[in-house]
Amino acid sequence: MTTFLATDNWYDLRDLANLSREILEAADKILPFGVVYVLAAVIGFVASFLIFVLPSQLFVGVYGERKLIGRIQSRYGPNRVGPFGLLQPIADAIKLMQKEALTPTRSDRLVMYVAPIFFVAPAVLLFAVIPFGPNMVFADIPVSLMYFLAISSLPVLANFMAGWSANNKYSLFGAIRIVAMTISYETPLVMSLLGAVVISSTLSLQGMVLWADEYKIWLGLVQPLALVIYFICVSAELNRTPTDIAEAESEIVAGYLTEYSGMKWGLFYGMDIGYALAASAFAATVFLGGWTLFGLEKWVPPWIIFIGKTHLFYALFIWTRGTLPRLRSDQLMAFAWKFLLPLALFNLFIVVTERMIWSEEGYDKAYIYLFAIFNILVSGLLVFAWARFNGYRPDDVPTRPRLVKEARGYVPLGENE
Amino acid sequence: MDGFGVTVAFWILAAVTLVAGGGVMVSRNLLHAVLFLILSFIGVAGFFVLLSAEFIAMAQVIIYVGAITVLILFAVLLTPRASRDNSETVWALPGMLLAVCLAAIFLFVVHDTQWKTVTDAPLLTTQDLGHALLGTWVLPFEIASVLLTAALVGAIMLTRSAEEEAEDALA
Amino acid sequence: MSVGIEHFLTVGALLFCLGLAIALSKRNAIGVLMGVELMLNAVNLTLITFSRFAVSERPITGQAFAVFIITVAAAEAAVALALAVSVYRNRETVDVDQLNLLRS
Amino acid sequence: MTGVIKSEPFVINIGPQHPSTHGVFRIRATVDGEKVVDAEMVMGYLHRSMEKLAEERTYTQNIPFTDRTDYLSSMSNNLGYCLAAEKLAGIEVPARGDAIRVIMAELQRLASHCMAVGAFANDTGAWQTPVMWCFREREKILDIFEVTSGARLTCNYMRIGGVAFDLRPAFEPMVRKVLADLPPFIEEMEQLLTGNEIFVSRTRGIGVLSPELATNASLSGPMLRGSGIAWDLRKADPYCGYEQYDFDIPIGYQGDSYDRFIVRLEEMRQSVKIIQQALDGLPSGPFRTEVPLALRPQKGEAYARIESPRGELGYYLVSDEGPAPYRFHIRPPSFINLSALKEMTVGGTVADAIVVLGSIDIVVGEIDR
Amino acid sequence: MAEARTGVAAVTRQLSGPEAAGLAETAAPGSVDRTTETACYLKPEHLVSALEALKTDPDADLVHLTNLCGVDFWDHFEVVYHIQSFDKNQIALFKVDVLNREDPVVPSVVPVFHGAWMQENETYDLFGIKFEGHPNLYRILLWEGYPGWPLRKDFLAMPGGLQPGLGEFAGVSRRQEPPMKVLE
Repeated sequence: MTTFLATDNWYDLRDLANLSREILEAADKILPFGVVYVLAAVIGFVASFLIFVLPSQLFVGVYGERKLIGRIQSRYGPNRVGPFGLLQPIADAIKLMQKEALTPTRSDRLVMYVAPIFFVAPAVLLFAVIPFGPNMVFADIPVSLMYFLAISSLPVLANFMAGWSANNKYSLFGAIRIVAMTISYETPLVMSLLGAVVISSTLSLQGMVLWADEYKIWLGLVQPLALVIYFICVSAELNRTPTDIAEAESEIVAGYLTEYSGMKWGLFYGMDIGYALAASAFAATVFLGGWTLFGLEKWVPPWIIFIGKTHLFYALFIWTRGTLPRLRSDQLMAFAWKFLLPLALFNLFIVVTERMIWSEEGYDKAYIYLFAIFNILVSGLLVFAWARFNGYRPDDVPTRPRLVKEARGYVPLGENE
Repeated sequence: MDGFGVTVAFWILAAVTLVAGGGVMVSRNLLHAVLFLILSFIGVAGFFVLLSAEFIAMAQVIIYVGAITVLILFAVLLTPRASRDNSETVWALPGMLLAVCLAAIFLFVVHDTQWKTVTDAPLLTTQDLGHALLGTWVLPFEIASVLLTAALVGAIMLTRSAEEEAEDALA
Repeated sequence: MSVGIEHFLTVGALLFCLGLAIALSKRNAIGVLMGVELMLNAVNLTLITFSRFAVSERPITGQAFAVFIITVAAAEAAVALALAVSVYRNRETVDVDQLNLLRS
Repeated sequence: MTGVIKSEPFVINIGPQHPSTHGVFRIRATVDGEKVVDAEMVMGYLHRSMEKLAEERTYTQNIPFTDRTDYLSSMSNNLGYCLAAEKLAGIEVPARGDAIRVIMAELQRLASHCMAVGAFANDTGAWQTPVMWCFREREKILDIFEVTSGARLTCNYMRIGGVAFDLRPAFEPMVRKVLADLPPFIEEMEQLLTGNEIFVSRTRGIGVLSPELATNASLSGPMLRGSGIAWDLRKADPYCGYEQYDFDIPIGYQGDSYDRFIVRLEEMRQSVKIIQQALDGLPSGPFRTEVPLALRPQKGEAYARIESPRGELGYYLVSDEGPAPYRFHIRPPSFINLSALKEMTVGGTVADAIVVLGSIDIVVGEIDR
Repeated sequence: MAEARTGVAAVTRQLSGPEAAGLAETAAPGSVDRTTETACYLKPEHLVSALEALKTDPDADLVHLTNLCGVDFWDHFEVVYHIQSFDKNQIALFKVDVLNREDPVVPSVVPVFHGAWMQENETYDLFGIKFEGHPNLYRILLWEGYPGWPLRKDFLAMPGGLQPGLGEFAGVSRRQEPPMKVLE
C-alpha cells in the first residue's frame, strides 16, 4: 500500500504507522523478546487515545453532543467549565468518580459488577480492525467485517446482565427490551451489510476502502438503501434516541441502567458513546470510503480524513437524537421485521443481480456508476412503495382540529361547521 | 504449533473454556450458568482463531454468543415460574459416570494414536470455504438452509398461544 | 514448548464429556439444552482441529462441516427453546423429570 | 390443552419519582409483559389541605392560595376564585378590569399550553427539544406577567372586584411582540410534531375516549373537546365579557391523545386571536371596584367556573357572613380529568400509559391541593 | 346548526331550586325532599334513581356531573351536586342532607356518573362521608389511618372552647357560637 504515500520515512506523519514501525524496530534490537509486543500495544493505545479517543469521545461525544443538542434546543449548552465549556466532560468524569457506586441490597452483586467490564471490553476490541490509514490498522484480518459484527453482538449481553442483576422491574424491562430489539435488528443489519460485501467482494474493511479508492465511488452511493438500513439498525442497537426503548427515560426511567450510579454508570455512558463512535467509524469505512477522499489523502493525513468522516457520521446520531420522538417497542419490532428486513432482502437481490451482470461485463468501471444511479432511484422507489404497501397513508392524518362556533355538546364526525 | 505466544494462548483458552464449562455444571443459578456458557463459547471461538479458522470463529461468536445464548436467556425469562436453581435429576450420578468413562476412552484414543499431522497450517481463506460450501457441499448447504427454514416455521408454530391460533382461525 | 493436535483434541474431548454430563444430569430442560450446545461446540472444535492438522487433500472440509454443525445447532436451539416455552405454557414447568405425561 | 398460562402479571410503580409523572404522582400499574392490565392512581403526596386553610383566611387573603393550586396557570385560578367571590358578594367588575382579566387569562392559557404541548412531546420521547422550544415562548409570556404583577409563576394579580394594578406602559408592546411571535411558532411546532410520522404513530389511537365516557366521567377542557364535544365555558357560559370576542372551539375527531394535542395547539391560535381583540378594544376607566378589605358576603353559596387551560375550574364558596369563607371548594380540572385514566391506559402498553398521562396534562399541585 | 338546536341558550341557564325540583319530580316522582331558592334537596334513598332519571330525561338532560363536594354545617352534612347539560346548556344544583353525623352515609352516584369516583373518594377522605355502593372507597389524598376528617369543622377543635376558624377583627363582635357542641 505504499503507492499511496510518497515516503516510508518516520517523519512522514501522513501515516503514523511509519513512526510506530520505526520505534518498534529500534526497540526490538535492544529489548528482550516479547517486550516489544507490549510496547506495540502501549504505543497503539497511546496513539489511538491521543488522536482518536480523547478528541472523539470527550470532545465530540460528550461536549459536541451537548453543544449541538443545545443549539438544536435553542440554548447554550455547556459554557462554564474552561474556555467555551470545553472542560465540561472532564468535570463530568470527576463528578462521576466522586459519586457513590450504589448496589441494591437484593441485587446479584457479582453480575452487577461484571456487567460494566463486559460492556467496556468489546468497545475497545472493536477499534482493532478499523483502518485509520493505509497501514494504520491494528489487526488487518481478512474477515474484519465479520469480526466487527461478532464483537458488536457482545455488549447486548452486558446490557442484559446489568438489567437482570439489578433486581429492579424497570431494569428488567430494559433488559428484555434490548435483547428483543437486538435480535430483531441484527438480521436487517447483516442483510444490508451483505449487499456491500457482495458488491465489493471482500470481507476486509481495508479491502473495502481500497475498493472505494479503486473505483472512485463510495459504497454508500452504490448501496444507498444499505446505508440507510445500517444507520437505522445501528441506532436501534446502540439505543440512540428515536429507538432508545431500552433506556427510554420517559417510560422506564433509565432502563437497564436504573440502579447504576457513579463510575459504573459512567462506564456504560462513556462506552455507549464509544460504540456509537465505532459504528460511525465502521460506516465511514464501509460506506463512505474510509480514509480516502478522491486523491486528497496523498496530501492530507488519511487518518484526519477518516476521523472527520467518523465525526460527521456521528453528527447524524446527535441530530436524530435532538429531533425525533421515540417509537414504542412493538412498533420498533414491527419496523424491523415488516419494513427493514424485506427492504434489505430486496436490496440484496438487486445487488446480486448487478454483481452477476457486472462480472459478465468484465468488471467494467463504468457499470458501477450506472449501478449507483440505478440503485439510488430504485431505493427511493422501493422505500415509498413498501411503505405504501404496509399501509402508510400520511394524508389521512388531520393536522388541524375541527372548528365550531358555538358550544353545543357532541358534534358527530362529518357534521362540521 | 510452536511459539511462546501460541502456547500461552492455548493454555489460557483451555482453562477458560473448561472452567466455564464446569461453571455451567456447578452453578446454582440458571442465569449464571448461561453466563458461564457464553464464556465457554468465547473460549472455543478463541481456539478457532488459534487454529487459523477466523471465519468459523467469527461465525461462532455471532451465532452462538449473539444468537443462541440470547435465545436461551429469552427462554429463561419466558418461563418465570419454573425452577431457576439448575439442579440435577436422579440420573446425575450415572450420567457423570458415563461421561467420565467416555472421557477416559477419548483421552486414551487421543494419546495412543500416532497422528499424522502437518506442521504448517494449510492456507485456508474464506474464499476457499465459500467455494467448498457452494461447490462440493452445495447439496448439504441447501438442505441446511431448508432445515433452518423448517426450524423457523416450527419454532413459530410451537410458541403460538391459543389466543393467536383462535384469531387465525377466525380470520 | 509447543502445542499439538493432542492438546486440542483433549480439550475437545473434555468439553464434549462435560456437555454430556450436563445434558444427562440437569433437571431443567434449558440446562439440558446448554449441555447439548457444549457438546456441539466440542465437536466443532475437533473438526477444526483436524482441518488444521490432518494431512489431507482438501482440509477446508472440516471448516465446511463446522458451518453445517453451527447451522444445525442454531436450528436445534430454536426448536428446543420453542418446545421448552410451549411446554411451560401448558405444564408450568420445564423440569424434564416432571414431563411424564406418557407414563401416568 | 389445559389452558394457556400467560406470563405472570406484576405490579410496577410508575412514580412517585418518575421522569414522566409531572410531579409526585404515581400510577400503580399491573402489567403483563408490556401490557397494562390494571392501573391505580396514588396521589396526595403534595396535599396541603388548601380548602381547610382557606376557611381561616379572609376572602382577599385566599387569593395567593389559589396561585399555588395549579401553579402553571395561576392567573386562571385567581380569576376563578375572584369570580366566585364576586358572585357571592354581588360585586360588579368595571369593563377595563374584565378586559385585563381576559388578556391575562388567555396569556396564561398560552403559557400553560406551551408547557402542556412541550411536556407531551417529551413524554412521547422527543428528547427535550420540543419542551425547550416551548419554554422559550413561555418565557416571553412570563416576562409579561413579571412586568404586570411582579411575579412570574404565582402572580396573585387578580383581586375581588378587578385586578391589583393597572397595566404598565411596557405591557402593550410586549404583548404585541408575543402575539407577533407566537403564530409562526405554533406553525413550526405543528410542522415539527404533526409532520413527524413517529409522533403520529405514537399518539394516534392511543387512549381513545368515547364522547359518552368523556361526558360520564365528568371530564372537561381539551379532554372533552378532543372527544368531539363542543363545550367551552367561554362560549357556553361567558364570563368577563368573552361573548364580545370572536373565536372558535376546536374539537377533535376520535378522542385520542393526538386529538387532544392538536386541540391544544389550535386553542393557542384562538387565544392569540382573543388577546388581539381584547388588546385592540381595551377600554379605559377604572380597573377595579373598591371592595372592603374585610369582605363579608351575605349568607349563601356561589359556584363560579371558568375555562382554565386544563378544563372547567370551579370554585364553590359558602358564606356564613363571616370574614372568611365558610366552605371553600375547588373543582380541580386535572384531578377530575384523571377519573378516565384507567379506562384509557388499560389494554395499552406502559409506553402508551405515559403518553396518555401526558395528554391529560396534569398539574399535581392542583390534584393534591 | 343554530337553527337545528334552537333550544341552546347563549348563556348557561342556572336552574333555580323549584325549577330543578320540577324536573326531578317529573323524572322521578317522590324524590324531592325540599327546595330552597337555589338548590333542590333530594331524598338520599331516591338520589341514584333520580339522577339516573334526570340524566336520561330529554327535558333535563343533566349528563355531566360537574362538581360534587361536601359541606359541614356542624349538625349535619350536605353533599352538593352540580350537574349540567351540554345540549340544553343548563346547570342544576342538587343537595342531599346527611343528618347522622356519627356515621354519615350517602348512596354513591358512581353507577350513574363515572366522574363521581374521584370526587366521592375525596369527599370521603376529607369529610368521612361514606358513599354506599362506591366500588373502591379509600382515602385518596391522605393515607389510610389518618386520624380524623380534616374538613369537618370540629377537626382540631380544642377542648375548652377554642374553635377553628378565623379570629375576629378589632371592634367586631365575636363570631357566633356553633349551633352544637361536638367535642367536649
